[in-house]
Amino acid sequence: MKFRFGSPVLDTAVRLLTPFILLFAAYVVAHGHYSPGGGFQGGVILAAALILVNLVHGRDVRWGLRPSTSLSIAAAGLALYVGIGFLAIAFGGTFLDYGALPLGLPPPQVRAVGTFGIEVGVGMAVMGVMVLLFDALMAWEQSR
Amino acid sequence: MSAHLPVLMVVLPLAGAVVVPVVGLASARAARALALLALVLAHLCAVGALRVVLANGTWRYRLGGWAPPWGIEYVVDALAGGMAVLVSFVALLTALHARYSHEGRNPLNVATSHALHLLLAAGLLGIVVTGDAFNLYVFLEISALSAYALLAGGGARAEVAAFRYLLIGTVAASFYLLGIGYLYAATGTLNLADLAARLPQAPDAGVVGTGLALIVIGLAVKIALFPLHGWLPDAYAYAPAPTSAFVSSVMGKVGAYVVLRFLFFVFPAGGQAGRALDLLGLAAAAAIVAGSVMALAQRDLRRMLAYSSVAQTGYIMLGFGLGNAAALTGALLHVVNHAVMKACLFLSAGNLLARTGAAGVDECRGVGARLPVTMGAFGVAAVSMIGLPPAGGFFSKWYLVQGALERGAWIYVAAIVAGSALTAVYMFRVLEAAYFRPAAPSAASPPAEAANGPLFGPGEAPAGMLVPMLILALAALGLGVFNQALVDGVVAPALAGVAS
Amino acid sequence: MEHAIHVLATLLLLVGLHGMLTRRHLMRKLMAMNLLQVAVIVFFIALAAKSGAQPPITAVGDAAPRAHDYVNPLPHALMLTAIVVGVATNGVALALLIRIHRRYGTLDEPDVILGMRE
Amino acid sequence: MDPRPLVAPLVPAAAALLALATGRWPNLRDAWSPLAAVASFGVLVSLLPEVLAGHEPSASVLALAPGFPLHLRADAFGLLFALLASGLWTVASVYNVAYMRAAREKHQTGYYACFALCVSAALGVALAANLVTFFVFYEVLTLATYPLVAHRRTPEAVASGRKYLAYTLGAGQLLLIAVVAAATLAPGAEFRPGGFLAGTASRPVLGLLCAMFLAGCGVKAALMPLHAWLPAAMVAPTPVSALLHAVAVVKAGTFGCVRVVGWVFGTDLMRDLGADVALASAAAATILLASLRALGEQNLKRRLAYSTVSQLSYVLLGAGLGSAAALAGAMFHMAAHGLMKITLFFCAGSIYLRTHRAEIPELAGIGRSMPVTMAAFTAGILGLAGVPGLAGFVSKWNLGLGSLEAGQGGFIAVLVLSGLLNAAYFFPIAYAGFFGGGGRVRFDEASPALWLPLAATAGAAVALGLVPGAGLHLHELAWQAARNVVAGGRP
Repeated sequence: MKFRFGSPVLDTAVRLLTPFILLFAAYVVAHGHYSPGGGFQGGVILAAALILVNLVHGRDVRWGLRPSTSLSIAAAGLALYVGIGFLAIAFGGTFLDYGALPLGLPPPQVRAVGTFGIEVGVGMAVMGVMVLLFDALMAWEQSR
Repeated sequence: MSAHLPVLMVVLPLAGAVVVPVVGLASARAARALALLALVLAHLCAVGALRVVLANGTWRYRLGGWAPPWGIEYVVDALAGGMAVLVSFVALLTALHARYSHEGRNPLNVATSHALHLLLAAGLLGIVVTGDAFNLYVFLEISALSAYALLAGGGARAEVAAFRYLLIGTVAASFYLLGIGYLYAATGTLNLADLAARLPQAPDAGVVGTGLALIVIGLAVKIALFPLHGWLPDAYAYAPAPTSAFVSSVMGKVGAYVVLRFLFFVFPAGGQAGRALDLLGLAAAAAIVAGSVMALAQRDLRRMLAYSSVAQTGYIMLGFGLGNAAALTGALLHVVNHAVMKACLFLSAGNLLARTGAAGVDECRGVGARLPVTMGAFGVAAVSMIGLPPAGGFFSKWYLVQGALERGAWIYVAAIVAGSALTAVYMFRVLEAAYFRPAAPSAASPPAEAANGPLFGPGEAPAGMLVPMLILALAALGLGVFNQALVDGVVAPALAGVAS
Repeated sequence: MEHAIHVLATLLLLVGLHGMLTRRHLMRKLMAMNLLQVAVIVFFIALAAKSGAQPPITAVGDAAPRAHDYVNPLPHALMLTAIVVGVATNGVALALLIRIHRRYGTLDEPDVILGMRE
Repeated sequence: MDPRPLVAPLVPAAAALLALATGRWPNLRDAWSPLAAVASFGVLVSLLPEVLAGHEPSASVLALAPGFPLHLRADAFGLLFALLASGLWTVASVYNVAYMRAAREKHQTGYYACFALCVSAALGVALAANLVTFFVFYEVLTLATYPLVAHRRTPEAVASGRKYLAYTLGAGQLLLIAVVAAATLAPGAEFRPGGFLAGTASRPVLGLLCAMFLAGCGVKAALMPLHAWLPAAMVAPTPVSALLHAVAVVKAGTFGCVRVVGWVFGTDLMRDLGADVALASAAAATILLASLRALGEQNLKRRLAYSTVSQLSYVLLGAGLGSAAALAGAMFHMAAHGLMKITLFFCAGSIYLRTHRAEIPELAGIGRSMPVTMAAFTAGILGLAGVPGLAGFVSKWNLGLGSLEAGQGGFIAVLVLSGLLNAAYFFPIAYAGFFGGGGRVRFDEASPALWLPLAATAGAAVALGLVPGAGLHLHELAWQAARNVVAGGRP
């Protein structure tokens, strides 16, 4: 087996840790509407996983995340957020009034689902922006 | 959709700010078109909301359907509606001009800077319409952050200036936040209307007073009220023209709007708010004179305009400090007037720099014949700034003088008049150089960096740079001739129930 | 002891202000600014505190939760937002510092000012 | 609501815009001003019968401030000044084109536009029915004149422009405070014969206001010691000097003073405040001092400038005296001085164009080469000295009567002394012009477009002296306004 990440120790550590970090990030994002957690924190953890890979592995491969991709993910996250807001308007509520979404569930659960969508959007946006920040700082390092 | 205008005017530019950079990856032209579209829509929303509000009274919009004071509500009254129209109008016009500032040395690409422009507009509109003190902080920071980034786009010195502005602006915002914390501790609410209802019963006057002081200091820094103006001249002077036009014209005004909101709508009249207003009035009188004198001392045209902003902010705060109906009318009228004329002045100064490389007052010699339209607009706005009829600036000064006379505050009258006279000196210095002094001999050629600019050329600037400036110049005149329509239509309803 | 947290917040605020005023290095100024922001955050969190209360997570099945059993969650939520704002501010500030450093080769304020004059 | 008072100032303003728009075609551009001048003059003349019959056609549009519409009204005094300004502009617009083309001046487009704008503002000042309208036009006049003063773009011209602005804008700020204060004390601030401020505030406040008003208007009226800008402004082309002295600017200042005295404060309140004697004394001092200064000037235009300073104080003197005859004399003197002074400036301009001589000693013998011009010049100076049969005499006679009426007979001595001084500084020019200079001088008159206007104004000055009520009934207008003011004080 070829060590993709330079040294065996780092490689193993990263390979072991990354899935759990990602899982934990998903957990935090998913629990935002219900208990401590949410899109901001989850997004940062998500970004931390990507940045960890990047740190260990170096500059050459960014795990498929070019700056334009992270930008698009961030934009898509915010678009999800705004989109849900507008959906609520479209179904007769006020902006971000997720209770108005026609999901055929009792209102508290509709709210929960709506909030979840918001959290996912926020999570994507935060992740994208964090990775962008990291890339920008790395680009500076490279230019020195 | 018309039932959602208050939120749409904030969300549309915000959504635009997200989409524009992504679209910009594909096509800068499409990104720009999208940004303009978002601003046009935001402006239409603001106008629509204002019309509804003037017909039906205050409009409260529950964000997410949560009832206040728990949820965030957007409140559009005549004051907020008028401010929103002003902000979106200037945002649109400066964005129209913004195409050209990217053909030079600006490190931001077209899409990014348009996105920031939208974000700034969204932040400012959010400040205006939000009815929640903490939400206001968030919008304050959104607008400030995009302003830092935009202002840094003006090259070497702009970056250092923007960084300093960032440090000071963040401290100011922290002070504001701290003040909000005190108010929250005293009343247990963050909703502005709810605060207004609960503050008179707040148990601890000390806590409320400290909160008030912190908020006022924070905002005074944000609007660059003398002597807290130190960050402003560099930040405005070196930025790209549309940015300094946008930021200098409406950002300080929105800060002034927040001051008005807190001191006249949230805090009970008299008492601590009254004392704060007295202090603001004194600082404002000092700002008028000191700002004008410092503007007089400048050799650089845009620095001169920046210092003039310090003085003009003084006029607005002086009106607040006086606090009677006439003075407040004058202050609000001046908010509109100054926004329009300062945007016009910065745009024409930008055209001048791009076209001829003239940055200093002395370098303006003979440009009147070379750039007749640009300098004509500059002249109109300058006349308005001095406060000569029939331009708009005259009428705001009229109301301010009236307010000061009604209070018997002769020192304030003297400050207003002295500021006007000093403004005349530094503005006519430019006009005199532009129109009545011969063009400098070719030996004194423009600085190399400007001469290399893509827009450097012999004649008048391209039409796209002229149109926004001309609209603003005409608005500066129209605001004077038709000032009473504005006063009766918007300013008076905005101040209904406030003027003591 | 009850006011210890407020003393801490005040100290942080003063240290931050002092640092911003006296440090010559722009990076240090930025760090001082962060301290100041932290002071505000500490202040707000202190507002939320209640002795004897539990975290504001209602147990499943608690049909009628009473507010005074729980810590006030609102300041926490506010500060979460404030932290995000702070991160964004830092992002912009660092980006500016990078550009300044690229242009002048230093972040020492007097040197930067000297560089600006040239 | 009668649109004519509104149309009168709008026509020249439109001409200004048209001149700017058609700057590329000089013939078209230069045609607008005479056309507009005739049009606005016609409109004003059509108002004359109604005003003489005691009506006051007025037009009110556009609120400027709460309770302050843009209100224009043709009352007797306003119409007098408006007729003077637009009438002289018709003549001046012809002379203007001839002069500017002959002198090959640059930047003519802006020049004509500003000139027309000045007249527009002057008409607005004349017809303004309330203080706010008055002030707006007064400041527009200030602004529109500045480019004319600095027109030559020489360092000297620019410096004069600066001086002009410093004086007039400073005065404008004073006036602003006074106007706002008056408008606050008396809502509406409509000009009323006999004034509207009496009893609205304590005496010290009213006294201060009065001082601010008179200082504010006195700068444009070149009341000493506020006159320094006027001689400096002589660097401008001669038609501009004519405009400054005879048509618009200085006249607007004196007009403002009389308006303030008669229609804002009222003669009774002036007397009560003690401002009447103060104003009259300041005016008398200005008359004599300026005449003495004029004696010392060797440049023709500068001497004319000091003569203006002196002559305009006749008007202020009449306003200070405050009796019916004095006021009538003061108002009539505005017209009389306008006619005579514009003649003199046209003459000075023609002479300069033809011979490039501007210093008085160089003018010996000029009367034989340019007889028409010099004859008109002589008529003008005789009129200014107050020789009977010319317009200046009528006003001086009335002023003299008025000072007796007001019980201030001492001021007659000032009038007499000033007449002598006038003779002393003007007559030698005419004498040397016709009889001085050795040898034969070739006949070398200026072109008809230059001498016809000045002959016309000189003729009008003579006609006005022989039959004061002829033609435009200026004498009646002055008396009607004066009687109104005096009667307005005692209903």
